[in-house]
Amino acid sequence: MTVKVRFFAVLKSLVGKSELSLDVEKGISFGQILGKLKVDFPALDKIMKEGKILVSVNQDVVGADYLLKDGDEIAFLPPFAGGSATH
Amino acid sequence: MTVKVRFFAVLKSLVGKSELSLDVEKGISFGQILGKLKVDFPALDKIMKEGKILVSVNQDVVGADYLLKDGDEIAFLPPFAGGSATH
Amino acid sequence: MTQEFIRIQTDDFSVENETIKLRDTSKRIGGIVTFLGTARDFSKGQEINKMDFEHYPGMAEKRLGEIRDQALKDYDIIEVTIIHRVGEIAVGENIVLIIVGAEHRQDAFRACSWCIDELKRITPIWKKETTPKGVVWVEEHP
Amino acid sequence: MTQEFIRIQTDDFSVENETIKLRDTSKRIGGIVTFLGTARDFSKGQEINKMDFEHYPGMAEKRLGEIRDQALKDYDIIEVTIIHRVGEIAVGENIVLIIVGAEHRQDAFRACSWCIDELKRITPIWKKETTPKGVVWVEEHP
Repeated sequence: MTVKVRFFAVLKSLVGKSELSLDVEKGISFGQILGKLKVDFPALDKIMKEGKILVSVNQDVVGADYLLKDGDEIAFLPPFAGGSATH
Repeated sequence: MTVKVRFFAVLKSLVGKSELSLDVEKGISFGQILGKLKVDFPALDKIMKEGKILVSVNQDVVGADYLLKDGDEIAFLPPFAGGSATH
Repeated sequence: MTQEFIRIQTDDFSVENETIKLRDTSKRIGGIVTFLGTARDFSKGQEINKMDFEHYPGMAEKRLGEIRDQALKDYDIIEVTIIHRVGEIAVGENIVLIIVGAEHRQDAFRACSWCIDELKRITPIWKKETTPKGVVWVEEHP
Repeated sequence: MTQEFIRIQTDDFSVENETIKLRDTSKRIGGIVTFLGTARDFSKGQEINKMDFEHYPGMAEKRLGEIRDQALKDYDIIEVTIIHRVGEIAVGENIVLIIVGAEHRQDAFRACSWCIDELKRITPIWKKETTPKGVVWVEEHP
């Protein structure tokens, strides 16, 4: 089955692409695919160790044991900065 | 000398006029003229006893011993209600 | 300068124009907080047909100017606009506009809220409401 | 309904039109509090030439809708508009608009302030700043 992976903002240039399609075996968990992506993209592994990246599945937060379905969309989201220049 | 007296909002109808010119002797104090106006206008005396009327001289707050000058403007101001319908 | 940002007028105001005018006074402005007061169709359970605002000319403008000056002194903000309409105002129409521009939004929120509280407290403006039962001068408690 | 009051768009918005649209949803609205975020010309001491905002389409709109729903539930308010621009934004231009209409102003102030805090916290929108020294993705801390 195929899942889509998206990278936003600074991650696009760190990883070198904004999205990719991944062929994975049925029954793979969110935790497993995260591990796989960290191996494929060491820059991703490094920035995630700094602990500021949120990873969503189908635009929601899921646990590591979530079992992926065909067509699921995983997204790597750096810290948000919407809402103007003020802080 | 002459001083001007102004009435605003609900006071206009209570007193029956919005302004009047008063000929007074030189050296009269704000407190004395207030006493005189309360005699002339019993409705004013009554509403002021309820304690909600502000009286300004030349658009400022003055003490009872303030000595009036020719051309001074005394104004009777009921409770304010600017700033929309919200509270 | 003050004249432009402090006004009492019978005409309606444009929220857009006033906001842009304030925004363009400084490129440092990052947050603008606005309070717009509008005429509601009921008050204390009474249906309202229209409102009439009266002010003490000169004194009312002076008070609004004092509020603007005090806000600029007490809060970390860049500019303040205060406009109050007087005369007859129909239900749904604009009554008062306060705009505060600041670098940071918290100061703008605090200052704007303070300005409308202070306007109600010290500005000689009065409101007459016309309801199906008659005409009444309103006493509002902030 | 929600669609009309929650938007992410590249075009600028009209503060006036959005305010009137919200005001006219209910004659019970007596106080409208607006937050307008605009592009400043410096940030952390750095001069800025332009900003680019990127969002996660679908998820960002969903989050704004959730913020609106939560505000309508938690505060005594009548309507909420949230609009955020994306794409290239020049210094001085509008970025984000939040409008809250309520019967009473205190609730409108509180809800509006909460909405912009929450927007910054949970909405997947990112900002790239172009300065004379280069391009940088900004991390802002609410």
